[in-house]
Amino acid sequence: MKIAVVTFPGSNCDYDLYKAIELAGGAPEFRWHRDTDVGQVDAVMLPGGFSFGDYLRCGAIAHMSPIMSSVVAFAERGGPVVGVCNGFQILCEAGLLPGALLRNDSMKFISQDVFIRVETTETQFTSSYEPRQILRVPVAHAEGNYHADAETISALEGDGRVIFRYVDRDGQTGTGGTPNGSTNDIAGIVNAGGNVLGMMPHPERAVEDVLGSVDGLALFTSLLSQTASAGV
Amino acid sequence: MSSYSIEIRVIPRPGLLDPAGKAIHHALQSLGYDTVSDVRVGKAIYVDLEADSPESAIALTENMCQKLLANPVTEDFNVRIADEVEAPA
Amino acid sequence: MSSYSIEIRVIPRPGLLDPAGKAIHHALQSLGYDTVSDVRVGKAIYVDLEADSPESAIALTENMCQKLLANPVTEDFNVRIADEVEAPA
Amino acid sequence: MTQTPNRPGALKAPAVAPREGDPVITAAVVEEHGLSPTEYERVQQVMGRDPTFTELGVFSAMWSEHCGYKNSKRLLRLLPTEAPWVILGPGENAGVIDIGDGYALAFKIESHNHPSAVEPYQGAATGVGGILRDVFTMGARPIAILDSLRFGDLDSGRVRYLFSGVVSGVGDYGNCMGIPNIGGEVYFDEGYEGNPIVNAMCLGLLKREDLIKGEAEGVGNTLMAVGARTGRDGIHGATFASEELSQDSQASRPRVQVGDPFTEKLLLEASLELITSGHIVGIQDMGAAGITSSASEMAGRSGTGVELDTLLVPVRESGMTPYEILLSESQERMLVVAHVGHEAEVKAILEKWELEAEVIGRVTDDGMFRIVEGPNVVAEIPALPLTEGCPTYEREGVESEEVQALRAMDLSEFAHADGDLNETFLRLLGSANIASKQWIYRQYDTTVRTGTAVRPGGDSGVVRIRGTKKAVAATTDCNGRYVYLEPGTGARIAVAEAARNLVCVGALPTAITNNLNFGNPLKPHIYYQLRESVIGMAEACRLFETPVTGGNVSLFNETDGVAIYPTPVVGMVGIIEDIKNITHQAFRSAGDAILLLGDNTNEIGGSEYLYVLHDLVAGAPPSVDLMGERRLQHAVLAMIEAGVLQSAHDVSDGGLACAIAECAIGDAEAPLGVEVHLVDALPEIPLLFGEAQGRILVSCNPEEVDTVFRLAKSHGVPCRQIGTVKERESGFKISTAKASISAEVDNVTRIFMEAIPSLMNLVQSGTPEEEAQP
Ligand SMILES: Nc1ncnc2c1ncn2[C@@H]1O[C@H](COP(=O)(O)OP(=O)(O)O)[C@@H](O)[C@H]1O
Ligand SMILES: [Mg+2]
Repeated sequence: MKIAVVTFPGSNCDYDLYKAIELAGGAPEFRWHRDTDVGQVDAVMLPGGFSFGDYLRCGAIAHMSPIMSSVVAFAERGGPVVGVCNGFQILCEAGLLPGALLRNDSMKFISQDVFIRVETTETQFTSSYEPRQILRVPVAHAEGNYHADAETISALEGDGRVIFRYVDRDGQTGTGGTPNGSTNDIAGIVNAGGNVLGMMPHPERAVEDVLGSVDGLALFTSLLSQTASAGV
Repeated sequence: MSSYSIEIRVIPRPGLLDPAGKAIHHALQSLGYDTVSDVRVGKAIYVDLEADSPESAIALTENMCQKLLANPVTEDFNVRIADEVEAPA
Repeated sequence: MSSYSIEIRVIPRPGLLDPAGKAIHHALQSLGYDTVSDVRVGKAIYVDLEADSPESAIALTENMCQKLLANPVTEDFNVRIADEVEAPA
Repeated sequence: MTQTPNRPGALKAPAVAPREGDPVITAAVVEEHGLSPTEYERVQQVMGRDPTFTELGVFSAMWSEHCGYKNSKRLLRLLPTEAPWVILGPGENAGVIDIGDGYALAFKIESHNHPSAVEPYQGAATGVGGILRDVFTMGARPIAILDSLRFGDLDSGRVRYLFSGVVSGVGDYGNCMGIPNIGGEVYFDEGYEGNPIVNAMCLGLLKREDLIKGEAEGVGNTLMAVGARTGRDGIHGATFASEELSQDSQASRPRVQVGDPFTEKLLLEASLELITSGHIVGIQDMGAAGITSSASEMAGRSGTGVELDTLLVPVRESGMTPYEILLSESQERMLVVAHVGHEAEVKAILEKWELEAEVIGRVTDDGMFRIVEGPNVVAEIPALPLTEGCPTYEREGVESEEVQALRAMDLSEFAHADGDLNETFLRLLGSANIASKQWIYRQYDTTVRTGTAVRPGGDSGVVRIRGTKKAVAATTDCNGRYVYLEPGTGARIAVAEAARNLVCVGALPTAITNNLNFGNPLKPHIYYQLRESVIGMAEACRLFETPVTGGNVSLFNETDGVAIYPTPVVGMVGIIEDIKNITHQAFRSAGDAILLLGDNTNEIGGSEYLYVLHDLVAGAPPSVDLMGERRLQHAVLAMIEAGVLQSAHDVSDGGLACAIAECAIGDAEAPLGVEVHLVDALPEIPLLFGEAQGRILVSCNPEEVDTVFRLAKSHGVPCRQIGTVKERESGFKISTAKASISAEVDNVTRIFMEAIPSLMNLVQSGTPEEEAQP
């Protein structure tokens, strides 16, 4: 099960993703943003970090990188694509996911563990989780404040495309569990096809006990069990 | 071909929440500027380029905005020739 | 008192390194905009406020810039009344 | 290659025609360049003639305090620098120690105090950028950052402005680079009102064989400028960094350096690829004094010479003179010595990372630092005297009588609580120096690189080493009040507290880097502080077998004649052989026994209690018994290896009561209650809030209490059970013979967690205008 991890100039979670995929039993392969083809892989992951310094808008310059047309094509063929943090921002800029990630409402970079609730296990990214399982996962971002217009939000909610929601440690929303001001406490969404996932929290940082949580691991094992059967 | 200095203003969409604007508004109030009713924060981008007419310089820059400099989901943009004062040395 | 919409441009001091400008310039070039010779990035801030004259509105805003909106060490600023087009609704 | 042609004084500089347009050198010009008349004479001796303007600039940078260590070099020789595990000691870009399994650890601390006082955000950001470059130029990949900060009290708007600017500067740079912050410290005290302290420490990991030095070896090899272009940034920053701030330093300050962490991230990847590529022999950061120091130091270290052409240096601005190019402190630049013939390969690697590399000169055999501008020589200086010949001074040191008086002050009247003890306790716990520092490290990415095992908030930060069972731990410590009141003791305590912080997470203290932040050493009472601190630090490091592998000196931290507290920050690293031994500070479960290792004393001198409750910095700092500290360290490590401890926490600022609270609160997610009874026949204030050294608070499962006692005894460490961990609901209770503290756990937690945030929300965090008027 080959998974391409795309490195953009300024990506800094590419190696972490690579290691998490390995740990989950997958076969990661790095791709450089200048490559024009993601190659023969079963899934593509866009890592977190500060592509091009995030100096214009997070993910704005990266979404114009040569490799992105191949990533878009791969997604349109139904191939699974995951963007974490900066990767999520890039997917929004590229139009593979709706909405945008604005500055945190606190105006500050926020680095801490958050609790997120698995809103559905009916996706290839969450099939190994328990329904409504509460996960402890780190966030580390300054622009994670998910925003989209009202129709888009109700479409996301209506189609059950909100996959992860910020909650408190008891699984409740509306009690200050959301670190960045995201609309409807949205932490992660999928596209209409269900094959493109974007999320701000870092599952790859919660895969070993020594790191304080293993709750992120099942996202990788879910994906791997899918790509095992399916394959694009 | 002659060279132009173009000013681009990229502004958060009306109605869109603007955390930076909100924070600054709050700060101004706490500093006692209580006649301020609203603050919006966008970008001012200055591009120096070669083109054979002001029109084509503007057109080219608008094209940059659509492609890269502004995010249609959240931002409006506005392009014009920068006058001396504004063009940073 | 009547209300004014003021436009403030905050621009990195000439000669100071402007990482954002540098990165955007680089990006524009790789997108084929090869006539671009320089890019500088600053802020465009819109403030709506009450004042009894345009002059006092401007003066008040310049005062805000010195106090809060611009960093005297690294930035220059420029204040003026925003015309309809620019003032975001 | 041979050293002989390069002995100081052995070489004389050939005549160099003055460059037209350059100012003539007058006494005034010399003074502006920070050189004393005698130092200028030394320059003339070295040169065998008058220097040109460009040469004067070069000397002024290299012989500044910052590069030349004029006033500290002789003292630094007192520090122990050797141990079997030390691979590289002081003198290189960073110290390097062997940590086993084929790995080495490079680490160093660096100050950016003056730039941060002028522009807090950029000053702090470029400080982090600089220390990262020092580490990755050794061939090491940075794995952790720590930051040690000092500010005035937070009730000043200007201080809040500096504090929030510095924190976002430290954060944004490290976050963008993807290096986790694992700890640091911060103190707020009037003593730092005029001069904030911003010290940044970096740890880097390398395979032993990848170690590379900053040397310009191999005559004929090629000098290349790599990374960002050169602009007029921070010209004379090095000299500036060695001057007092004053009203007019706003005017006279060099143009601020702006950090570009994105470019630095590319430079990091490119540099590590270069180092393993075999195409280069040496690489060095163009830090303070830019090309001048990097080129001359590389030549000096290897006893060769260098020649470089300023017209070949890629510049950001037009019309730059050789003087400006040589002294520019533009960030994110490296000087690389490439094997001759491998220039194209070097360029290719840099291009892949979308960076520039240009040939700017070559390594020569004549021991000269030669600068040409096209066909014309503009500077030609013997390299070794330039780098090594800086005059060094032993100043006169006399303790100030004011301090002697403060230390002698009788504090017995403060030994008993006046007013409600609960209020006193909560006020102390809510003081910015004791309260949670989460407001800071929440803005720092602490988990990137998926190696962080203990994040900021514990006694030390811990990063595991992938592919081994090991982890490394690091901490920074220094209580400037102690050092102010008694420099020798204060410095010993700094080393002792750092070691305690390390053993509390299960790490064996291994080596230190240090940052000597002091005032103007030309003043006898300041030089006294500096000398006594170094002596105290040396003694403790010798005893703890933690050699000094490097560091940084920042003097002249004064505003209008007022000096900061003497602040010799200790950055200590330790090794955890097996990650299963990693121990945390928070109590784990109700029912566990709480034990105190070490003795309570009747000392309150220099305490946070006196500062907060009586606005007083006085008395003698707590006494420190280094042998006792050593026994304590070994005892705790033995208990951790025996697997009997549930938690361990150093007792420091705020004393026993605050330490117990920190253990009960943990990360505030699931705080616990405590019931503690202290039987000591001591007045309640020293007992609860005194800062006696040599104490560590541990907790264990009741079955393990006997083992803890046995191990304490066998190491000769006083030990007793002082209480029990309780459920959250049963409250926070500490009683002594005379008085007691009793509070709701949630209230204690809230006060501890919200103190700094509420101070920072008081008024919007300061304004540039307030900043503009020091
Ligand atoms: N500037 C900072 N950056 C990162 N972490 C910090 C900073 N200041 C304090 N901390 C963290 O907050 C905790 C408490 O700080 P401090 O009271 O100085 O620790 P100690 O007294 O045990 O040395 C420590 O874990 C420290 O690493
Ligand atoms: Mg403390």
